[in-house]
Amino acid sequence: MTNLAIDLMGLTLKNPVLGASGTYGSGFEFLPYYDVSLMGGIIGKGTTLRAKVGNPPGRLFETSSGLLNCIGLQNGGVDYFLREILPEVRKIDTHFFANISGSTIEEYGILAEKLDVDGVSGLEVNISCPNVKAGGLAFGTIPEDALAVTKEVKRKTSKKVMVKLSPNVTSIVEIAQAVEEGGADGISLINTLLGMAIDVEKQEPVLSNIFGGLSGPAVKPIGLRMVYEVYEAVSIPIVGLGGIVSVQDALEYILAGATAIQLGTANLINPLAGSVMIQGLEHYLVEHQIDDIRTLIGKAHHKEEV
Amino acid sequence: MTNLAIDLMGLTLKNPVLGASGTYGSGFEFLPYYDVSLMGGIIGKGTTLRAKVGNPPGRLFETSSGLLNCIGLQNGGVDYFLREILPEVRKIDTHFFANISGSTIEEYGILAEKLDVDGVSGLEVNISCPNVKAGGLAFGTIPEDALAVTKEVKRKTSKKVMVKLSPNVTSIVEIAQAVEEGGADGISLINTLLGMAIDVEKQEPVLSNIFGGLSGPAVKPIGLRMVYEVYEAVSIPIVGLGGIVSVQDALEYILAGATAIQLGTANLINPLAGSVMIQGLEHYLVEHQIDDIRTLIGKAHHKEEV
Amino acid sequence: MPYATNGTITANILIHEHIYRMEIECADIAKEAKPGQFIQIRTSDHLMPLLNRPISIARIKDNRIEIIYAVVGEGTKNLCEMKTGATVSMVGPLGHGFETNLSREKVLLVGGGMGVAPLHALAEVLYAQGCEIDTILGFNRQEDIFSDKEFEHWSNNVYVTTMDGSCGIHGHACTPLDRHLSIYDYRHIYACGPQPMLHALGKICNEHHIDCSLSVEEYMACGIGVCLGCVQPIRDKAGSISYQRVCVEGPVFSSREVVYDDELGH
Amino acid sequence: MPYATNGTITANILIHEHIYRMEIECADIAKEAKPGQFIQIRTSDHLMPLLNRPISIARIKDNRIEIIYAVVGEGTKNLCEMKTGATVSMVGPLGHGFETNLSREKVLLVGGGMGVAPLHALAEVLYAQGCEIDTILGFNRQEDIFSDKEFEHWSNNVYVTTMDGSCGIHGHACTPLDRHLSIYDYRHIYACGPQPMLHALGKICNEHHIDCSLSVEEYMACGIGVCLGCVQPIRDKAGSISYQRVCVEGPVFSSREVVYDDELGH
Ligand SMILES: Cc1cc2nc3c(=O)[nH]c(=O)nc-3n(C[C@H](O)[C@H](O)[C@H](O)COP(=O)(O)OP(=O)(O)OC[C@H]3O[C@@H](n4cnc5c(N)ncnc54)[C@H](O)[C@@H]3O)c2cc1C
Ligand SMILES: Cc1cc2nc3c(=O)[nH]c(=O)nc-3n(C[C@H](O)[C@H](O)[C@H](O)COP(=O)(O)OP(=O)(O)OC[C@H]3O[C@@H](n4cnc5c(N)ncnc54)[C@H](O)[C@@H]3O)c2cc1C
Ligand SMILES: Cc1cc2nc3c(=O)[nH]c(=O)nc-3n(C[C@H](O)[C@H](O)[C@H](O)COP(=O)(O)O)c2cc1C
Ligand SMILES: Cc1cc2nc3c(=O)[nH]c(=O)nc-3n(C[C@H](O)[C@H](O)[C@H](O)COP(=O)(O)O)c2cc1C
Ligand code: FES
Ligand code: FES
Repeated sequence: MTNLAIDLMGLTLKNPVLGASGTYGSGFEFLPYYDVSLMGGIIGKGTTLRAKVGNPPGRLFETSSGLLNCIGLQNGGVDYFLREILPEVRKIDTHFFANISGSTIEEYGILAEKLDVDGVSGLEVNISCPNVKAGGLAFGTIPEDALAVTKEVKRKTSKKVMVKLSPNVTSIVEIAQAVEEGGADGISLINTLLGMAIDVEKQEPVLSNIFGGLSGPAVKPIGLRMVYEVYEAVSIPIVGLGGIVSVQDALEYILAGATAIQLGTANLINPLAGSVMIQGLEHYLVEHQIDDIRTLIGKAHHKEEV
Repeated sequence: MTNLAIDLMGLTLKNPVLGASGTYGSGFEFLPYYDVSLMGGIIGKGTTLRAKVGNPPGRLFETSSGLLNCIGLQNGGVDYFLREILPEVRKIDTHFFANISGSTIEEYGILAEKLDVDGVSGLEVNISCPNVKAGGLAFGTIPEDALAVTKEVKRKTSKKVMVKLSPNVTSIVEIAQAVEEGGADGISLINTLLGMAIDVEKQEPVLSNIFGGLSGPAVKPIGLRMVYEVYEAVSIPIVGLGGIVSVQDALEYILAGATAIQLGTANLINPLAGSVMIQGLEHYLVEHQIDDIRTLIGKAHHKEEV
Repeated sequence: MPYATNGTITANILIHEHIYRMEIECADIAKEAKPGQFIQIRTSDHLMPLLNRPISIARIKDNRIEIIYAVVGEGTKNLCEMKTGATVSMVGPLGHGFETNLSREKVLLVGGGMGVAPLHALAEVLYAQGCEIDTILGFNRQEDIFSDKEFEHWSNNVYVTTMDGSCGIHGHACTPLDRHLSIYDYRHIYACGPQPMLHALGKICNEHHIDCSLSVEEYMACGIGVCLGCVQPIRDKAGSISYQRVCVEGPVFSSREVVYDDELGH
Repeated sequence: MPYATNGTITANILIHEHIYRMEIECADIAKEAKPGQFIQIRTSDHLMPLLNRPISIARIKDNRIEIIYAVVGEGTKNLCEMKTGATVSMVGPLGHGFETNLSREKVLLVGGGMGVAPLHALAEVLYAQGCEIDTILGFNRQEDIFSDKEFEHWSNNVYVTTMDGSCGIHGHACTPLDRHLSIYDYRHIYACGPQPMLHALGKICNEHHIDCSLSVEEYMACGIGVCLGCVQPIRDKAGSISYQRVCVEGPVFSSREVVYDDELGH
């Protein structure tokens, strides 16, 4: 028997596979394709205090092994979420983490407070969304701000709090340490890298917002490096993501130090990605006679220490 | 008749296509494949004050649309370059830019002074190589250091100086402005993004240096975004690179604001890349009845201003 | 209900210059598909292209679906190289198709370029329901015309337009419309094609108070409603505008829901 | 002189489990190629895989070269799907091959696994020069053995070893060596195969003062000497060690140049 279950911030997850924010809807969108309660967890789409209309069309563009998006956090606001979506989410038997974005520290606090309800296992605090000009990017790039947001959220909720870091920084370690100091229970990384594409015939940017977030296999080496660096610098658990598509990708992240992983763009390529990943991990462990996936966490660091 | 010639920092280049440092040898390595003097220019491989042995094997790894490398600036040192390589370089009738890396500000100055010789059109100051633990990365991530290095190099040479920026920073604009303030004649970007890969079977990092620089098509959206940002923030010319393989890629960079472009990884995929690119650009201009490639520089910004 | 499933290619034939017709055996999708819906088709075993490609279901027959696609880039190039007998991975049927609860009414179908594709299935269904169908097919040039013969089977009249006047009526698919609307009384107009054509048509129909369904396109990633990437501004009954997903709320919208380019102050 | 050029595939045949022999018509490369050199072959029209793949030139005949390759990953999988008549893009011949300025001497060839490939061309040349050739071919299992019959043509003796003892001598390719070296007096030993085998062999040859050429492998990007990615530590005549490029200074090095794993203090 092989164990896929993990402990994340004191919560027991069936397996280390979560659906990433903005790519997994609220989970139930995948019900036509597989039993979503098989997932280790679901991260809800980015939720803000008030409804956001999002950016105009021209929100997506495919690049070499990557995807640019500038959705602009389109969502109905937290009250709409609580009223319309959460009841549906509750029907799915797995951990749900609400992903929150504020434009001020206070907003993060209010969001945390409002979401301190049944059916929400924890919060993923997005201090990194590169699409919203004010707020988002700034918090994730300044250690003091990252710390302050974390503290405020922790103060206002009884739930587990993981903070999602932006890779668009000089030192990811500095931000990770600030967030740990602020009391975060966990860290997830990476969010998207800021990128763009130009339409050569029209001679103008492809995306309506000019810039967008780059995700997908192209960014995997960067996400993996950041997880590896952060693992050596903090003691709270890390949830790794960025370009994970194959079982091998997921294992790389776990070996680099991730306790769990999230699938983002992978869900957009194949709605079965979550279930395929869980089966694939199980299969790998059996094949390689590994009893417990937890024994792999951070193992790529060991050689060095010898 | 179509004009491909450009003016870069007061130098006239036959066309905007340069070979990028570390991927183009000293230029003459490509002579079996095509007439290298057709190129707009050549950037020499990274040169340091003293010879460097470089990192142990395990220096390369292919990722999705990307290449990780940790060469570690293997080179014979500047005196060896001047004695053994420069005479060969002089035989090629195009602009040669020496790419220099120092571990102290003084070293940059000494390198600049030693290279203030005939056959060198200018310097590309690498403040961004992520492979050498000391020096390299640091200078390119701290605006004050970037400014100081630029100033010192400018003080010690009569040649044109372009400074090559690292993308591993929170604000590329801040660094670009510092470098401009330091007196740089031009800016080139981007160098590689710090990444890694893990060998799942061996459970250890693939690269001998654990981390390496990511290049190739995967990083193009990021390089392009940075050129676009920097174009709006400085008035010195920009040489764009990062993932350029096709004519369309090159045009995207030029429309984003690059006066010239460099081919890096493209040369490793196809030794003819330089000559194919020049022909392709010419062909594109003729097809689209564009008289002068310089009219395209920065054109993707115009729409916005309207 | 949509499926993420595999199908077997039973035909993949060049029908016109760079246009192909692919027939896929896939009972799951075929049994649920409605005219105007689409599939997200995987064009390679590798991750390049990364995303699936949205293609309309052109026809539905028993346990097969048919798609008609133009080779325009890497994804569709891969599609056209696939061999009969090969397995292809898909998600579908997706989106809200055309409303077809009409019988014995007079309707007009308007297709522009590749927008002609989904009208096949629609014509088939409406014809079976006894509708009286007129069809306008708009193309750029004579060389681009396809499927005009097929539509003759379902239609009373098929009008072909070309932008360069090399065949049929000179102009775009809406050119014959003014005359038509003054003569015929259509119960419903259905259209698929480039956005400028759809917008021109939609505005005419709104002015004339004719029910009109427009099948729009937008760049897609997931196709299943989770990424919010494929939105278009859509007006609800109360008149307020929000971004709605072409892949779920669309691709077919009423001409009254569509927000026209000139309303956005471009 | 190397060329960046195209060739036409004239054969691409499964010769053994996942091992293929591809014959490519390419006069430029064929006329310059020497045993032990390699080509950088493009395995796809797309950018995936991004890099060319280094493959040894297994045989040279008139205006054709032959490669023998194992399907191990995406690149070699693409190669095996290429059809006769197709065009393939390559750079070559690259690197320094084996020194073959010997005639009528007694030599030993040692090949391990896919390292057997470049020994074909070498055997052919040495045989033509009147050398007396012994060959050891080492494989993991009986099922992996290939080309043993071909080497019988050029060799006095062909010895096969298997790691699992399922065929021939039980052990690796160096296992029969001790006995051989006490019986025969080889003028030169040539080898290609996995690094542990080459290192074991090189050290034995150095001890016995036998000239020995080892063809080594390293992960490559450019193959033409510009990226400095494919280095191995190499000792020069003065005994000082530096990183040299397998693609230019190699892939064949003398056993006296090679720096052995245990010297690096692993
Ligand atoms: C609902 C819907 C139904 C469609 N039905 C048909 C059809 O029946 N027949 C047909 O020929 N075409 C149809 N299309 C268009 C088709 O999806 C594109 O032609 C195809 O995606 C191009 O892919 P490519 O890789 O060949 O070209 P690329 O080189 O990737 O792109 C060429 C063009 O296609 C567009 N495109 C690329 N990727 C996507 C994407 N993921 N989503 C939407 N557009 C994209 C780009 O904007 C670009 O202009 C439909 C599109 C939508 C949204
Ligand atoms: C000089 C030289 C000569 C060779 N000759 C032959 C030969 O005659 N026949 C043969 O079957 N194989 C030969 N190889 C090995 C061959 O290059 C690899 O098997 C091939 O690159 C694998 O590519 P892939 O995409 O199928 O597998 P991947 O999945 O990419 O990789 C599988 C393995 O191949 C290695 N590899 C991948 N890319 C490269 C690269 N660019 N350079 C070197 N190694 C790489 C990796 O380390 C990995 O272990 C030779 C290698 C070198 C350096
Ligand atoms: C279409 C799209 C929408 C996204 N929306 C959000 C969001 O609302 N909140 C957030 O924290 N991350 C968001 N992300 C980032 C992903 O959760 C993830 O961090 C990123 O895509 C990298 O992972 P991947 O390469 O597996 O996709 C979004 C990504 C995509 C592609
Ligand atoms: C193998 C290799 C070696 C490199 N060496 C150097 C170097 O010595 N100095 C430098 O400034 N950049 C170096 N670079 C970075 C490239 O010049 C270039 O900035 C980077 O690869 C991005 O461009 P590309 O995507 O076109 O390759 C190197 C890149 C590669 C792949
Ligand atoms: S394509 Fe993802 S929501 Fe429509
Ligand atoms: S592979 Fe680039 S130097 Fe050898």
